Amino acid sequence: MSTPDNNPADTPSKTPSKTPSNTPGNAPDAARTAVGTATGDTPWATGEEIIRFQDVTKRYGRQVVLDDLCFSVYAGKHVTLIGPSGSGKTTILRLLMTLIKADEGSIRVEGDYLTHEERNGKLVPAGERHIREVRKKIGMVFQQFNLFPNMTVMRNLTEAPVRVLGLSRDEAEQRARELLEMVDLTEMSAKYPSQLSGGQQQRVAIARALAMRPRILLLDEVTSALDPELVAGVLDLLRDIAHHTDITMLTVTHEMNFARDISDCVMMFDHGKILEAATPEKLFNDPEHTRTREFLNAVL
Amino acid sequence: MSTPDNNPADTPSKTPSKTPSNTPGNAPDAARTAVGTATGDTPWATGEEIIRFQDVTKRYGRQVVLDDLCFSVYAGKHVTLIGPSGSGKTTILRLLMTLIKADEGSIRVEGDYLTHEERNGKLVPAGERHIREVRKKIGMVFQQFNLFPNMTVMRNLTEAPVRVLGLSRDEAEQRARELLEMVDLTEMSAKYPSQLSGGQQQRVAIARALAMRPRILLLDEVTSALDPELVAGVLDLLRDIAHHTDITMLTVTHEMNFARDISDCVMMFDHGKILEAATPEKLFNDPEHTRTREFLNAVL
Amino acid sequence: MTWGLWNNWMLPGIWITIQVTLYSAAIALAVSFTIGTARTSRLWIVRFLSGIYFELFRGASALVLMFWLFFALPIAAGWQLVPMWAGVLALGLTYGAYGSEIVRGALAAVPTAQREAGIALNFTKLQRLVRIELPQAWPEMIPPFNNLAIELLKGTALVSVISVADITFSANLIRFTTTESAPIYSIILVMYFVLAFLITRGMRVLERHAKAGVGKAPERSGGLWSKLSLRRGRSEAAGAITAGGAR
Amino acid sequence: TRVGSADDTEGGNLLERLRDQGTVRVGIAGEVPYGYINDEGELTGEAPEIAKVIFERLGVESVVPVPTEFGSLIPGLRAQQFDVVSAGMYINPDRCRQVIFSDPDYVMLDAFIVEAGNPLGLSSYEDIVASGARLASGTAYAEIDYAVAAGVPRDDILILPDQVAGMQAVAQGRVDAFAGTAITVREVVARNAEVESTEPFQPYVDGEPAIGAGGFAFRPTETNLRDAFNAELHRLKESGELLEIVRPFGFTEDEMTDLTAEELCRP
Amino acid sequence: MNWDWEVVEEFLPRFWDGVLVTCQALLGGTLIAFTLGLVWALAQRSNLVWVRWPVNAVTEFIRNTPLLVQLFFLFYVVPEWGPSMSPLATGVIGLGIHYSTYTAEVYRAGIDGVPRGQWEAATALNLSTAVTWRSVILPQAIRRVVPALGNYVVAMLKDSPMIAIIGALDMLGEARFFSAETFQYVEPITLVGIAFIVIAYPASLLIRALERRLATY
Ligand SMILES: Nc1ncnc2c1ncn2[C@@H]1O[C@H](COP(=O)(O)OP(=O)(O)OP(=O)(O)O)[C@@H](O)[C@H]1O
Ligand SMILES: Nc1ncnc2c1ncn2[C@@H]1O[C@H](COP(=O)(O)OP(=O)(O)OP(=O)(O)O)[C@@H](O)[C@H]1O
Ligand SMILES: [Mg+2]
Ligand SMILES: [Mg+2]
Repeated sequence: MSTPDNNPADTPSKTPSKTPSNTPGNAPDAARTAVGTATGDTPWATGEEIIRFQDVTKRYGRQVVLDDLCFSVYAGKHVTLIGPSGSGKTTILRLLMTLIKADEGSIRVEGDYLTHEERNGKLVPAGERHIREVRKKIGMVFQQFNLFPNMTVMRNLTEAPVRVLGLSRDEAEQRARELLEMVDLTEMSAKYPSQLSGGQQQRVAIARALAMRPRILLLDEVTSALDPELVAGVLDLLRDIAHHTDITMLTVTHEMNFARDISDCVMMFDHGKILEAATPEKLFNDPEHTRTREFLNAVL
Repeated sequence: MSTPDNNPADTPSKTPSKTPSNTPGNAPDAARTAVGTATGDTPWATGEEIIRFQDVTKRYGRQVVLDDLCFSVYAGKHVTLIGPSGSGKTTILRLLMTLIKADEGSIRVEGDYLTHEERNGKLVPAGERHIREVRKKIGMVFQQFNLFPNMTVMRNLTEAPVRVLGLSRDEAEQRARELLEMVDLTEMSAKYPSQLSGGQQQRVAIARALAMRPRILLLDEVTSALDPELVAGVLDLLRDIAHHTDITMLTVTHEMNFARDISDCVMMFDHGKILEAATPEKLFNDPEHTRTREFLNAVL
Repeated sequence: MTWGLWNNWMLPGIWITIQVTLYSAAIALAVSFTIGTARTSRLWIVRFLSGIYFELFRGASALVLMFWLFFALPIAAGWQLVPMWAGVLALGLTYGAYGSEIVRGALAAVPTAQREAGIALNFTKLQRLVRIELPQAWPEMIPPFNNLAIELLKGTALVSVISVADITFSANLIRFTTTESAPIYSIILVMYFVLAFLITRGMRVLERHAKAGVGKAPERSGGLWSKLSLRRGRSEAAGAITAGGAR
Repeated sequence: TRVGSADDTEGGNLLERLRDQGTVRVGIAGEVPYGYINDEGELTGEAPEIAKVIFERLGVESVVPVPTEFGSLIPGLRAQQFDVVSAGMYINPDRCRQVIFSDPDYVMLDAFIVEAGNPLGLSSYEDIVASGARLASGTAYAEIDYAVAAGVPRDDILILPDQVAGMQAVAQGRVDAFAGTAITVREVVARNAEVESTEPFQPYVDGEPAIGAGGFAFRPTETNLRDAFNAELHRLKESGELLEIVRPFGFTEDEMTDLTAEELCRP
Repeated sequence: MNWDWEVVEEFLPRFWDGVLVTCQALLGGTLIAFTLGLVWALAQRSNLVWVRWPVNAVTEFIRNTPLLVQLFFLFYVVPEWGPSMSPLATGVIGLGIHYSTYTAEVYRAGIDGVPRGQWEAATALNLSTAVTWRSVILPQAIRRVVPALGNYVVAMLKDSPMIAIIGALDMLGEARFFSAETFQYVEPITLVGIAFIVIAYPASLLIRALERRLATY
C-alpha cells in the first residue's frame, strides 16, 4: 500500500486548506478534473467541494477495481452512481467510509485527507483520532441493513449518538423518536430488528445513519435486498430526505426512476472508470457513450 | 405404513403372472387404467407392460403427495413427467427406486411387486433379497449426480458391476471403457469426480447407471444442477441413448424441447395426480386441460 | 455408609466440588474472554502472546499443572497456594485456553457487515467489541461453553489427588473406612452425572435468555432424548471448536 | 490466596497461635490403625488419640483431621495445610532433613499380607527374592526401600495407593504379598478371610536392622511446639498412660520404645 | 528458584521408564477408543430401540462423569466380581472406554456428514448394505473423522497422567514417586510438564496439517 510519502504524484502541490476554499468561480474547473468527459452544463458542480477523489487507484490482487479515478462532489448535491455489476461502485463508497484503503491517490472530505493528516506541514498516515473526526461527517446505509440484532430499534438509534457523539441518553432518545416519526415507525421502537420486515429494517437503518447528523450520506443499493412490494416505501423516504434536507448524498442504485428523481448528477461507471457524468435528463435521454446506452437499455 | 394385507383394495384380484403376459391386444385397456384422461391414440401403450402403479398413495405427514395414482409404462417406451414444482414427479421415481415406500397401493415391475413377494400364494412384505432382485432392473440418475467422491471415475463405474452383478474386475473395466467412450470421457477414467465439470460428472453418472444394464432408467431433472452451457452435452447423450437402445426411460425434466424429442408419452402432473397423458405432439400443441396450457405457457 | 461419614465428609465434599467448579469456571471464563479477544487483536504482539498462552495451556495436562502448582511452585517461588486454589487455578488456566477458542470462533462468526456498520457509525474498536461483537457472539458461545463446563466439572475430580476434600476425595476416604468400593463409587458417579445434568439445564435457560436478547426465537426443544442428552452442538467432526475440554 | 509463610520468631510461636485458635490441624494418611477416619466419620487412630491427649494438656481443645495421601504428608505439612503429621510416620534421616520429629511413640516390625495359609511361605524380604513372588507396597512406604535393599528389583514392586488396595490385590491374586507395618497388616487382614498376616519380621538394610519407629512431625521452624509436645509425650510414657491410649489399636508392650528422634535421624 | 541439574540427571532414567508407560497407555487407549467408539456409533444407528437406547444411555453416562472416578471404579470395584488387572491395564481400559464415548460422537458426526445422496446412489446401484458401508460411506466419513480423532488422541495424552493415581508409573507417576522419596519436587514435575507440552504441541500441529490435507477431495 502506498502512502503519499512514497508516491509523489499523489502529494498535492498546494497544501489543502482546512476551510473549504472552493468558490463557485472555480467550480467548472473542478468539474473538469472530476469527470474528464463531462460535457455541457455542470450544475451539480457548484458550491462547496465536499468530497474529492484524486487519482485514486484500488486493486484486489492483480485486478484493478478503481483506475486512477478523479471526481468531486459538492455540498448538498445528490450524485448517483450507476454501472454494470463489478464496475467498482460499492468500492467507492467503502473507500469513503474507510472500510478499505486506497492503494494510490488521495481522498479528501471537506478538505481533510481521509487517511492522512498534516503534522508540521508534512503529510503522515492519520491516527485513529483524525480518522474518526473525519468519519463523523459521513453516514452509510447498507444493502443488507446491518442493524445490530442484539439491540432494540431504539438502542440501534441511540447507541452511537450516546457513545460517539456524547449525547445524553435523553437527548439521543428524543432525536431517535423524531427520526422514527419521520420513517413512520414510531410504534416499533421497543422491537428487535428480527421482528421487523426488510423494508422496516432498512428504514430504521436510514434513521440510524441520520441520527449521527452526517453531512454526507452513502447509500449502497439500499433497496435491492427488499421484496418488490417494500421497495417503494424506502424510496419514498429517501426522496423525502433528498428534497427536504441539505445532506449530500452519494447513491448507488439500480432504480433508474429514483435516480432520475433525486439526482443532480448521474455518473456512469465501467471497469473502474467514470464513463460519463451528466444531469439525469441528459444521461438518460441522450447518453454520450454507446456503452451507457447499452447499459441503460438493459436495465430500463 | 399399510401392507396389502390390511388394505384389501390394494390386493390384486388375479395373481400377477411372473412372466410378462401383456400382449398388444390388451394394451389399450391397460392404457385406460393407466391414465384416466388419456384420449385418442395411445401408441406408447403397446408391448410388454414393464411398470405398473396401481392406486398408489404417498403422504408426508398430512400432505398427500401422490393421490391414488394408476399408470403403466411399456417396455422400451420413453415416458416424460412434467408438471409444476411439488406435484410429485420426483416422488414417483423415488418410489420406483425403493428409496421411499408407498403408503397404499402396489407397484409392479415386470409383474413383480416391488415391496412384496408371493410366498405360498400369499403376498408378504418382501425380503431384502427379493427387493434387490427387482431393483436390479432399474437404474437412476440424480439431479445432483451423487457420484462417489472417494472413487475414481473408473471405480465409480466398476464398483457396482463387480460387487452386485459379480463381474470380474476385467470385464467390468472393459464395460466401463465402452461406456466412457460413449459418454466421450475416455481420458477421464483415472480422475476423481471433484476434478470434473458438472456436465462431465453427470455424464459419468449416466454411464454408471448404464453399467448395471438396467431395463429401466429413471432420470430426475438431470440437467437442472448444470451451468447452462453444459446442459446440451448431457441432453445430446440422453437423446443418443433414447434413440439407440431399447431401454425404458422414465424422465422428469423441464427441458420441453428435449421431452418433445425423445418421448413416446408425456404425462402432466398436478397435485399428485396425472392431469393428462398424450404423445408430445398432442400435449404440447393441443393440451386438453387449461392447467396444462398454463403450465406450458409458463415454461416454454 | 453411616450418617457420620455422610454428614462429615460427603456433604462437605459435594459443596467443595461445587465451589471448585464455580471458582475455576469463573477463572476459565475470564481467561477465555481475555485470551479469546486478544487473539483477534490487530497488534501482532498481542496475538502472538495470547497464541503462546493458548498453545501452552492447551498442551499442558491439567493434572500435571495442578501437581506443579501444589508441589513445585512453593519450593520454586517460596510461597504456596491453599490446595483448593492450586486446583482451581490449574483448572481455570487450562480450561480457559479451550474457552478462548470458543470465544475466538464465535467472534469470528459475527458477520463482517456488523463490524462495518460499527465503523460507519464511528464506534471505537473497543466499543465495537463490547457493544456489538461480544453481545452477538455470546449466544453462540453458550452451547460449547456448556460442554466445557461439563468437562470442567469432570476435571474437578482431579483436585482430590492434592487432598482437596471434594466428592472424589470423600469417596476414597469412605471406601477406606468401609472397605467397600462398589457402592460409594457408583453413588458418586451418579452424583457427577446429576451435577452435569443440572449444569446443562442451567445453560439451556441461559441460552434462551441470551437468544431472546438478540431477538432470536428460542430453539425448539427436541424429543425426550435430546432433553436427557447433555452435549450440545455437533462440532466434534469439524474439529475446530470442540466440546472436549480435555482437548 | 496466599498462605502466610512461617514467621521468624526463634523456635516459632505456633503453640501460642494454636492455643488462641483452640484447634490444631493434624495430617493423617488414612492408615489403620495409625491415623484414620472411623465408621462414624470421626478422627481416630493411635497417633491422633495421643495427639488429642497431648494437645488437650497443652491447652488446645480440638483436633481437626486433614486426611491426605501418605506421599503428601510432608509437603502438606510444609505447605501449612496442617500443623502436625499425626500418622505414625517413621522417623528416618531423609525425612529428618525435611521436617522435625517428636521422639517416637512406638517401634514397629514389618509384615506381609499374604493369601490365607501363606502358600509361598513368605516371611521376609529375602524370601520374596528367593521365591520370585510378586510384591506390592503402598505409595512412599518405607517398606519399598527395605525390599529394594534386600534385592527386590524396584521396578517389580507394584505400588498401590494403600493397604486396602493391597489386601484386595492379594485376595484377587494380583500380587503374592503386600508389605506394610505389622499393625497395618494385622488390622486390615482381619476384615477378609481370604488373606492373612505373616509373623512380624525385622527388615535389614545393609546388614543393619532398619528400625521402624514412628513419631509426630512438625515444620522445621516449630521447635518450641515440638519440644512442648515431647515433654508431654515423655510424661505419658513414664506414667504408662501411653500404652493404655494405644492398646485399643492393637499395640502392646513390645511396641513401646525409649529411642529418641535424634538417634533415628542420624544417618 | 534453584534448579538442580543433578536431580534431573538422577530422575532421567525413571523418566524414560515413565515415557514408555505413557506411550503404552496412549497406544492401548487409542486402539480401544477407536474400535469401541465405532461399535457405539454403529449401535447408536441401529434400528432396534433396545440396542440404541441402552447404548445411548451408557455412553452419555460415561462421557459426563470423571475419568478419574471411572479409573477408581475399574481398579477397586471391578476386581470384586471380575478379573483383576494391573494398574496399567486398568488405565488403558479406562482411557479407552472413556474416550470411546467421544470418538463415537466423532464417528456419528462423520457418518451423518455423508450426504444422503450417497446412500441413495448406493441403493440405486443396488449395492448391499455391507458394501455401501465399506466402499462408500466409511471412506468418505473417515476424512472428516481423522482430524477429530487425532484431537482426541492428544486429549487422551493429557489425561493419561491420571493412571498414576491408581499406581501405574507413567511420567507423572514416576515423578510423584521420585519426589516422595527424595523430596525433590521442582525438577521432576517441571520436566514432566514440559514433556507433555513438547509432545502435545507438535501433535496438534500435525493434526491441523492433516485436517487441511484431508479437507478436500
Ligand atoms: N474483498 C474483495 N476481494 C477481492 N475482490 C473484490 C473484493 N471486493 C470487491 N472485489 C472486486 O472488485 C470489483 C468491484 O466490486 P464492487 O463491489 O465495487 O462492484 P459494484 O460496482 O458495486 O458491483 P455490484 O453492482 O455487483 O454491487 C469486483 O470485480 C469484485 O469482484
Ligand atoms: N422427505 C420429505 N418430507 C416431507 N415432504 C416431502 C419430502 N419429500 C418431498 N416432500 C413433499 O412432497 C411433495 C412432492 O415432492 P416432489 O419432490 O415429488 O415434487 P416434484 O414434482 O419433484 O417437484 P420439483 O419439480 O420441485 O422437483 C412436495 O410438496 C414436497 O414438499
Ligand atoms: Mg455493489
Ligand atoms: Mg423433483
